[in-house]
Parts: sequence; C-alpha cells; structure tokens
Amino acid sequence: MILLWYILIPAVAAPLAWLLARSRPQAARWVAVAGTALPLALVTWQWVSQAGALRAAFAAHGPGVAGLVQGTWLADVQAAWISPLGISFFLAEDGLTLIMLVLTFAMGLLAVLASWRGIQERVGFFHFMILWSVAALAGVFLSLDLFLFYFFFEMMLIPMYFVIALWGHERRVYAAVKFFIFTQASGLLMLIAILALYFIHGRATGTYTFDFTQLLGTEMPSATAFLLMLGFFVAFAVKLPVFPLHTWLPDAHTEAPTAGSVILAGVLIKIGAYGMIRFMVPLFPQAVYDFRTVGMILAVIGIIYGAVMAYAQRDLKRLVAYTSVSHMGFVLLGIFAWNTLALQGVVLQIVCHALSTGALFILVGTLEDRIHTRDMAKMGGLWAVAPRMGGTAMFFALASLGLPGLGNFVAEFLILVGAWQASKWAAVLGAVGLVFATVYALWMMQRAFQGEETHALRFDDLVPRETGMYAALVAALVVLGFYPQPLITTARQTVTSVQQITAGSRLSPQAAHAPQVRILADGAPPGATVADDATTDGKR
Amino acid sequence: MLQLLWVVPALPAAGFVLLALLNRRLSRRAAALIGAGSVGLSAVVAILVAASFITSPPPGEAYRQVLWTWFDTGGLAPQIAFYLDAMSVIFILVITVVGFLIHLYSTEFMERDEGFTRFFIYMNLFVASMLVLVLADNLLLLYLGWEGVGLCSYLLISFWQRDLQSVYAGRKAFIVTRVGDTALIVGLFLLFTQLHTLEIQPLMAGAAKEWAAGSGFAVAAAALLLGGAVGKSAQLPLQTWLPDAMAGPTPVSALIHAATMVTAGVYLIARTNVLYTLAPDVRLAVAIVGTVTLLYACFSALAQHDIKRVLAYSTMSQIGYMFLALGVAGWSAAIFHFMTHAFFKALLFLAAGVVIEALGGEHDIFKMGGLRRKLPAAFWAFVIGAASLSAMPLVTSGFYSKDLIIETSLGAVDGNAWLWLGALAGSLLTSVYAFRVVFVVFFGDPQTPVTRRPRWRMLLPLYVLSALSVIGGFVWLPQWMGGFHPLEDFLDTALPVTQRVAGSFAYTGVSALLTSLVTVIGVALATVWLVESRAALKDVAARPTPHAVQDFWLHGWGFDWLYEHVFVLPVKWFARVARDDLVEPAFSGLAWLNVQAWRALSASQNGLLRVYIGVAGVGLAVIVAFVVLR
Amino acid sequence: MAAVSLDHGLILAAILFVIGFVGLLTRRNLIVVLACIEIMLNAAGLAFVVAGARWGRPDGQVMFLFVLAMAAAEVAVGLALAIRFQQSLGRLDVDDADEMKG
Amino acid sequence: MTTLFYIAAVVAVLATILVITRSNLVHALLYLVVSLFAVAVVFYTLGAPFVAALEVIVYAGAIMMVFVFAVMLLNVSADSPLRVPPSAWIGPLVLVAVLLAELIYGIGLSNHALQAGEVGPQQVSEALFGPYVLGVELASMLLLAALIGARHIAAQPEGPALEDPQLSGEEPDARADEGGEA
Repeated sequence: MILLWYILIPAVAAPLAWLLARSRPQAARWVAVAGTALPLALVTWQWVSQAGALRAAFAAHGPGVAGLVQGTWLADVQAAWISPLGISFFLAEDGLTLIMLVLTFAMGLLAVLASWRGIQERVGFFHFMILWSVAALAGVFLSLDLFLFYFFFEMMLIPMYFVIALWGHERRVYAAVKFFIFTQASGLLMLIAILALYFIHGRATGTYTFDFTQLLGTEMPSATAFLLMLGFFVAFAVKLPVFPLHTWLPDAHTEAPTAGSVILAGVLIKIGAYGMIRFMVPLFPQAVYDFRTVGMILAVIGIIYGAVMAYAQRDLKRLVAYTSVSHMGFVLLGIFAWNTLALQGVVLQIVCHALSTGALFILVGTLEDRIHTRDMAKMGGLWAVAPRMGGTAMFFALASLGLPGLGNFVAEFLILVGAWQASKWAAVLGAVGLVFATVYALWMMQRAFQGEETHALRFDDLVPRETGMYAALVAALVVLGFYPQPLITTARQTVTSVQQITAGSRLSPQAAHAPQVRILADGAPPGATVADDATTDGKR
Repeated sequence: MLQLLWVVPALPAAGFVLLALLNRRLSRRAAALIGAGSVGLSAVVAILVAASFITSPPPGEAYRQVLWTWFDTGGLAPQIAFYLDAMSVIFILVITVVGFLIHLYSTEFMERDEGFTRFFIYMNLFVASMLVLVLADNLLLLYLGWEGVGLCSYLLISFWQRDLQSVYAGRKAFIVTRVGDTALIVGLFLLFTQLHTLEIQPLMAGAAKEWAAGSGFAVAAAALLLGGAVGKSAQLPLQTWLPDAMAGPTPVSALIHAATMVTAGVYLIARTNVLYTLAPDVRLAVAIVGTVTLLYACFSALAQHDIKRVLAYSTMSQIGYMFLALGVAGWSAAIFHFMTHAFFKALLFLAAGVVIEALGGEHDIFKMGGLRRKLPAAFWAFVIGAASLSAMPLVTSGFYSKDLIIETSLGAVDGNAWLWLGALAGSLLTSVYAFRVVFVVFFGDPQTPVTRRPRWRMLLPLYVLSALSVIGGFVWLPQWMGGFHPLEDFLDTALPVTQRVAGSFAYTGVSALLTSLVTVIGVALATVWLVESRAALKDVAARPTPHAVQDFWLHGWGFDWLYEHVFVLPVKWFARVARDDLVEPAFSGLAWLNVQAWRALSASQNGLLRVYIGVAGVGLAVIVAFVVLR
Repeated sequence: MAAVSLDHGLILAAILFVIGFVGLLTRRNLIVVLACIEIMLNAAGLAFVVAGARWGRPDGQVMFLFVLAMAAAEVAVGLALAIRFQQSLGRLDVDDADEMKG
Repeated sequence: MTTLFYIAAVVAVLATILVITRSNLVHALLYLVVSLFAVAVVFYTLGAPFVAALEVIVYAGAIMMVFVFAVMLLNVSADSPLRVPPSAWIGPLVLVAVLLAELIYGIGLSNHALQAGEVGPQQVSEALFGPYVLGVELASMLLLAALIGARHIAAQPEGPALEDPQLSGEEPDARADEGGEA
C-alpha cells in the first residue's frame, strides 16, 4: 500500500496548496515542500529498509533476483479497475522504480525550492501544477498496467503544459504548444501500439489484458513487432529526446520557468529511458535487435550534434538544454547496447544528469533572476562579481563534460564500455562526444563567467538557501563519482530481470551471425551475467 | 610505514577540500599554510614511505593498498586502490618534493594576487590528482587522476580569468589533451573488453599471456594509449597547447607544465610497457614521435622571445627525449630523465619567475638583459638549470640522464643510428637556445628596471632545486664512469631491463664524449651568435627582424594555423550554420503547411451565403452523381 | 383514369426543386430567398406525394404534412429574421450578412 | 386527368420560373401563389385531394399571406438594387442543369404507372394519428418553438443586444504576460 501513498500524497497536497494559497501564498510553498519531501522521506526509508533485500538480490545467483520474471517486487498493489477491458490498477516497485521515485521527489522538492523567489504570480496554482506533475510522474514509474501507464503518461503533460505556458519566458506559448504537440502526437502512436498489442495478445490467448507482465512474450509476426516497437520508440524517443525528434526540448527547457526546467530535465525526459528499459525492449526484443544499428546511429548523432548545438547557442539556458540532448544520446546508446554494463551506466546517467543539469538550470534561473537576461553576450566576467556562483557553475559544467570523480563520468564510462561490446564505432564516436562536451562546457564558462566584466552587472552572490541546494547536489555527484555502488546494487534487480526477459530472443538465428555482438547476450544462458557479477563478488 | 601510502594523496586532497570549503573566510597566511603545508606533509610522508619501501621492500617489490571498491557491475570492478613500486616511488617523491618547493615559492610569488586562496585550491587538487595518477592501481583510477590533472591544468592556465587570452589558452589545453584522452579511454574499452580487467598488473600479465607479439589487439591498445600520452605530454601532433599554456602563473608552468603533469604520458607508457613490448611497431612510433618532437621543439625554441615559451618548447623537447628512451625500451632511462628534468626544468621556470616578477611581469627576453648582477640568485639558478638542460658534462644531472638516453638510442637492441643522430642534434640545439636565453637575459645592458627582489620563500626552492639539478644525476653513472647505478637497480625491480647490444660503440664513452662536445659547441655557437648581434640588442626596436624561417619556427611550424583551419573553423562554421537547429525546418515546415492549409480554407469562408449554398449544390451534384451513376 | 407516370411526377418535383435552387443562388433579396426555399420544400413535398401515390399509400401525404409544418415554422422564423435584418442593415440584401467569415 | 396533370405541371414550372425572375417582390409572390395552386392541381391529379386542399389553404393561403404581410411591413416591394448581373446566372444555371440531368437520369423514363385511385383524408388521418403520431407531436413542438423564436427575434431589441463584446474580450493570457515579465 505504500506505493499508493507515493501518488496520493502529492496528489492530495496539490489541491490543498491551491486552496491555501487563496489566503496565504506562502502556505502553498510549504505544502508543496511537504508534498514532495514527505514521499521523498518515505521512499528513502523504504530504500534503506530494503537495502538488505536489494543487496541479497545483487549477490544472488540465477533468476531469483528477477522481480519482473518471478513477480517478486519490493512492493506492489494490484486491484481491479476496469475489469471488462482487462485494465487493472497494477502498481509495482523494483530497484529501478525506487531510484526513479527518489529522483522524482527530489527533483520535485528542488523545483519547489528553486521557485521560492522566482514565482510570485498565481502561487497556489503553480504549486498545484508542480505537485500534480510529481504525482503523475510517480504514477508513470509505478504502473505496470500499460493502460494505467498511458494514463499517467498523458496526465503529466497537462501540468507541464500549464507550467510552461503560464510562468514561462518570452516565447512560452509557442514552446508549450510545441511541447504538447510533440509529446501528444508521439504518445498517440504509443497508444496505438499498446492497443494493437492488447488485441494481438487477446486474440492469441483469449485473455484481453493490459497487464504488462502478461503481455510479455506475446507471439507476433516480426514485421508487426517491428511496427509496434516503433510506436513505443517514437513516444519514448520524443521524450528522451532522440536526435531528429528533439527540437521541442530546447524551446521547452528554455522557455519554462526554472522549476519546469528542473522537472523536465530531471525527471520527465527520463521517462523515455525508463520506458525503453521497462517496456519497449522487453516487449519487442527481436525488433529492438533489428533496429539496433539505426538506434545507435541516432544516439551517436544525438551525442555529437547536441554538443555542437550547445556550443552554437547564445542563450545560456538553451545551451544547457542542448547538453541534455547530448547526454540523452548516451542513454540511448546504452539502451541499445543492452548489456549489464551499459544498462547500469544508463541508470547512473539518468540520476547524474538529473542532478547536474538540474543544478545548471537552477543556476541559470538564479542568474536570470538577478541580471534579467540569458544572453551570454551580455554576460562575461561574472566570476569576479559572484565567485561562489562562478565556482558552482564551474563544478556543474565539469560534471556535464564527464569529469572523472563525478557521477557523470562513471555513468558515461559504463555506457561506453557497454556500447563498445555492442558496436565499437558507436563507442568511439560517443567518446569523441566527450571532447565536444568539453568544448561547450568551457565555452559556457568563458562566455558567462570568465573574461573582463564589461557590462557593469552587480548582483548578490548565492544566498544560503541556494548554497544549500547546490551543496546537496555537489555532494551527491561527488559521492556518486567515488562510490556509485548503492545505486548499482539497487538497479541490479531490474537490469538483470529485463535482460533475462530478452534472453529468449537470442534463441533466434540472429545469434549465429553476430557472435562478438553482445546485445541481449549477457543473459543468454540465464544467469550468464549473474555469474559474471557473482565471480567478482566472490573475489572481494 | 607503507600503510600510510593513502595519506600521500589524501593530504593534498584534504587541503583542497578544506580550502575550497572555507575559501574566502581564510586569511592569506592560513591559506598558504594549508596549501603548502598539506603538500609539505605529504612530501614528508612520501619520503617516509619511500624510505620504508627501499629499506624493507615488500614482497614482490610492490605494495598494493585497497581503500574501497569503486563500483562493481558486469564484471567491471575497479577499486580505489594504490599501487606502489619502484617507479611510483620515484614519481611520488618528485611530485611531492618539487610540488612542495613550488608551493612554497608560490606563497610569495602569488602573495599580491586577489585569487590567492583559489590558486592553492587548484594547486592542491593538482597535486592530489597527480599522485592518484601515478599511484593508481587500475587504469580507470589512473584516468581519474589523468583527467584531474588536465582539469587543474585548465583551471590554472586560465587562472587569471579576466584575461581572455589566458582563458583561451586554458581551454585550448584542456580540449587538445581531451582529444588524446579520448584515445586513451577507447584504449581502456578495448583492454577491458579483451582482458576483462582494468587492474594494471593483471592486465599486463593477461596481455602478455593472451596476445602474441605484434597482434592486432596489442598494437591497437598500445597505439590508443600512445594517443593519450602524446596529448598529455605535448608531443606531436597534439603539442600545440603547451606553448600557450604559459599564460598561467609561472609556478604553475613549473609544476604542471614542466615537472609533473606533462610527463604523465611517459609514466603511462612506462607503466604499460608490456603492451609496447608486444607491439614493436608502436614502440618504434613512440621513438619517432619523441625524436621528431624534440627536434621540432628545439627549432621552435630557437625563435621564441617569450622566456616562458622558450622553456615550454624545451620541455616539449625534453619529453621528446623521454619518449625516445621509451621507444627504444630504455624504460628506466626515461624515468631517470623525468627525474632530473623535473629538477632542472622546475628550477628554470622558478628562476624565470623571479626574473618576470622582478621586471613587473615582463616576458620578452629582449626587454630583459644585464640581470646578472641585479638578480644573482636567479642568474646562478638559471645558469645551473640551463647547463643541466643542455647536458653540460659531468657537473649537471641533465648530462647523466640525457647522455644515458642518447647512448641507449644507439646501444639498445631497438636503437638505431638515426635516432641517435637526432638526439645528438637535439642536444646541440638545446644548448644553443638555452644559452641564448642566458646571454640575452642576464648579460648585456639592462632594459627594464628591477622592481622587486625575491625573498626567502622564493629563494629557498631555487637553492634546493639548484642543488638537486647538480647532484641528482649521480645516482646513475654511465658504465665508463664506474657503473654506479643504484637508481637503475631500483627501477629494475619495476621495469624490464633494457636489452643492450653487447659491446656497442654507444657504451664506450665515445658517445658521451660526443654529447659533451656538441653541448660545448652549442654554447659556443650561442655566444658567437649573440656577440654578433649584441649591437642590435641594445635597441629593442632593432631586434633582428625575423625572416621567414624564424617566423615559421616562432609560430610552432604552423600547427596552430593548420588545426585552426582543419578542425576548429569547420566546427565553428557548422555551429553557426546550425545554430537554429538543422532539424527544426522539418517540423516548422510541417507547421507552415498547416498554416497554409488553414489560410486556404479560411479564405473560402467568405461569409456570402449564396456561395455557401452554391458549394453545397456542387456537393449535392457530386453525391447524386455517385448515387445515380454507380 | 389514365394514370400519370411516376417518373413524370418526380421529374416535375426535380424541375421545381432546381428552379428554386437557381433562385436561391441568384437572388439577393432575403424575402425571395425565403420564397425559393418554400419552392424547394414544396418540390420535396411533391416528391413525397408522388411516391406515396405510386403505392396508393397515405404515407407520402403524411410526410407532405410534416414538410408543410416545417415550411410554416421556417417561414415564421425566416420572416422574423428578415424584419430584424431590415431594421439593423436597412435593406434585405443577404450579401450584406457576410461578417462571419474566416 | 393526365392532361390536367401536364397542364398544371407546365403552369407550375412557368410560374415558378417567373417567381425567381421577377424583380417586383409582390409580383414574384403572386406568381408563387400561382405556382402553389398549380401544384395543388397536380396533387389532385395524383389522387391526393387532402393535401391538394392543404396546399391551397396553408401554403397559398396562410404562408403566402405571411410573406405579403412581411413585404408590406418592411415596405420593400422593389428589388432592383439587389439584382445580380445576368452573368451571375450562368454558374447556377450550369450547376442546376447538371443536377437536373443527373436527377432525370436517376429517375429514369421507365413509365412506372401510379396506383390508380385516390387516397382520401380518412386514410391520411388514420396514418397520421396511427403510426405517425409521434411525428405529429414533434411537428407541433416545432411550430411552437418557431412561434416563440419568431416572436423573440422580431421583437424590438432593448439596448445593444446583438453586438456581443464577449467574443473579442481580453484573452485569458493577458495577465500571465505581465506576470512573465515581472
């Protein structure tokens, strides 16, 4: 039942914040803090209390670790909802979900804190929207019924639309509509794919159900599977975003208020990665395998193109937005590599990117609050004015370029090592992307913070509330850089189980002509990767 | 004592954290104390550890200390672990001792700078990273240190952030080395995928076991690591960043861009020597890269008139010697030269720093002159350094290490006469440019008034380094001088012994004689050249106008121009063209089509009822036609 | 009684209908437009009656009655509109009422 | 009877053509009455005396009277300024020619004979109040609605009711605009 609380607490806090703000706007902020901090505390508590189970899963041999396969979840809720159509209210939580929930609530809290001063208009409605989106996001990560997933998936769009359209910057309506159209149109493709899957499975077995665990392994012609996979892929690719479908992101991130950018970059786009790992690949392993070359090419293009585009921008926030495109290219690369290393890297990248890019967005937001511009041509030499801010920006710029010792490096390294095992060229080009990351990160520092201060900008350095936020993020990134093991252990259950699900697809002849390609191979004889991990475990 | 190994990098790291957290709340004195003190303590601990290592060697001549497992997944489980063997002992000693001296020097050199604390934050981080680099037990941790020093190099080159020139130089340094690092990290992918570990010792053992000599994997891995090494060590073709890196404060140049960081490539190759033994072609490439770079840098150094750029090119050239030594399997010789080079090059930079400070930030050697009497300490330090750099026979440490390399380049089984000739020629040119600087800066007539004289914190490092530059070479005397070589014996516990051609001409002392000869000739040439142009030197404006060749050398043989046009400008051009996103037109085109369709359809809504009815009639006619003609 | 051909009855209805339609398209006077609509409705009613007569059934006539009721209602509203039209625009030109355009 | 049908048909067509071509409104309406009478005759020849009677009473009588009243009320008998140029007739004529051709082709000239005999008022009434009683109720409601609607529309407006300013009112976004800049 604890899972229900994750959705209910923010969902109940949302109208409460709205109502209370009528009399006292400040009350809405505190309600919003409570509405995100409470589930955050709850999920952290759950994490700590389940640490033993997660570690056991990490050390275990064989398929005992697999929540998805065995139905052994950390927690789950299953209730009939619209039974005649086979729709159930099915929430379940495993390691990956846990991480995503922590991320969601942490980013939600951060978003609330980051807009403490910036949002003065319609305070109640704003926090209503933020809490609503947090609740919907929690729902997305928890639901295992495809219909329920789609329900939350669409539900989360609405508050984001309003957040961008009402509290955004100059071109906010354009950006909001663009965001909505992109996501909605691609979401509809996914709905079609879900429905097709529903009917195909229903016809074949006689049970019409949206239950993801039952839909796994549905038999269908490979061409059909490929089309359905594309439906899912487009929806998640728009979210992620993947190279040719990314153009909504710079606009949305740039025009959104700070809180919106934080949630967008921190959690919302991660749905793409989550959906691919959780749903797309397990449902259509063979089709994903067929699509892999294209996927990797798109990933690599995204990495390099995003970085070059970031370098090309004048608008600081837009620059940061494009770095997301680049970083999400790594995520896509890792997903298509589909082995333990790459998937662990993806999970780490999801978390670290949320922290580093979220921090950069907050930083740009605080800067904009102070100097009322995002145009880097009007900045320069800000380090001299606000050294703490400069140092903070430097830190997160370095995190962005993948400096070892920070979490992003571990993530990118794992992804690239995993990708190397799937495709050498993809890994090499991904590594080249790191050079471009250096270019844009240092360029950003130079344009905004270094050089002579010529624009006579004077403003306050970071205030304690901001310093506290950044300190927490810095600490998290450093800890993840030197000891990411807790995350890896937590994600292991998911990473192993999704690979076991896809293991069957290797029985197809595809395996024969690609011996050195290790996609989907790690789990091939069930427990191959498990043995891998276990040996290293045993040695220590 | 060996258990204290982790303290060596931890102390500067702690200093970094402390300084970074307290930052502005610290007084300059406190910052200096923490900054220099932590490195000093680290040096003490390093000496203790080294002493303990030497007096009671651990089993297997190596000590491994595991702190914790970094992460563990999919068979990849690198640890935060340190590995101490003879080679890393030498490295940590040099890094901490020279590092401490330079920190001490900096407390005075930087005392009037507003970013005093920030300077020590970066410096401490650098020392910590460098120590991690040389102590790393696995390649991933090494890479962490590798990138860490690169980062500090960037931060310190662009330390004076108001000056966009230095920011640009820092950026260039980071990006160019990052290109090399990309090769290195790809090498890591390859090594891990093939050999299933990144721990250096098992990796090397595995490579020796699994790969045949000259096998594709070995060649690829060695070549990729070489890519990383040339980037970090400023060898051709990734050398362009080093001269520009001189935009940073002089102690930075001394520590990072002379003594320690730039030699990381040498360390890497020596550390992974098994791969290079397995890939003789790549090792030959290392030797060729070294030789070509050393000659290239010598010629460039001849034409410079910024004192620090001369030293930068000389650093490049000396690292070229180290690469040459590595290329002919003279592993220990390279480490030996690294050590002496760290002493005399740090000395040269610190002396140059004294001069620069004294003249109020003047870098141009032709605006110096006659400083022999005004700054005697700097003069003698610089002369000792220059003599050591040019391998002045017998009395300088540089002679012993460089001579060893020159000998090895001919006498090792992989050596050949061409490399030897190149090394000799380089030695000649080195003494020419080194003493050219000495004569121009310290002799002749004063050009710029001296405004500041060094005090003890700047002088003490000069004295210590001068002494080390003289005596540092006596730990490995050549065979014809009696063959006293404790350093060689020590390093042989960690590195393979160089295979020598028995009875080679190289070891007879004739080669050493030649080396000495070219050095003396070089100094003489410098004298003659300068005496001839002495008249011209009186007037800065009448400085010998650089002719085409000199100009070509001055600008580093046009590499900057080439890279600018081949790599930088295309990317910039693309960035400018694509600023509004190349994909965007596809989507905005879709939106445009929609708008056009809307325009067209709304134009038909003209409000005239009769027209609507007429259109309805047409529709009716069409429908009826369908019905009746069906 | 020599029976009238069904087809001729229907053709008469069609002719009346299209004449009304031409009027609708060519006349701008609102009253005439309404009259044309009456013609067309009447033609439709005629078609019903003819069809009813084909089978000797009353249904066609019943439909005609409904058409009649509708025509009456339409005229009532239409003429009321015409009065308002005249009052606000000063004349009865349907082309004047073109403000609802895209 | 057949002859009568054709004569009435010709009269009806001619009168109708005159309706749409007369510029004088009253003339046009009177031709319309003629047309309606002719159609009433056609109904009679088709064996439907009841609707023939209704055609005369309701259409030609009541509805046309309403028209005439309206014309008198508005005092717009002359239509001359509203004439369309003759060229504007070409399009509609072509269109209806096509339509008519299609209809005639569809109806065919197959000479289906009609059922002989007439369907009297009694049968109509039985059908009307038997199976179609719901339709009758609906028709009565329609008439009532039309009555009320006509009264409402034609009533003299009190104040500017038709010019509704709400359509061009301020956008909901207006406030947020200021908010965004603040």
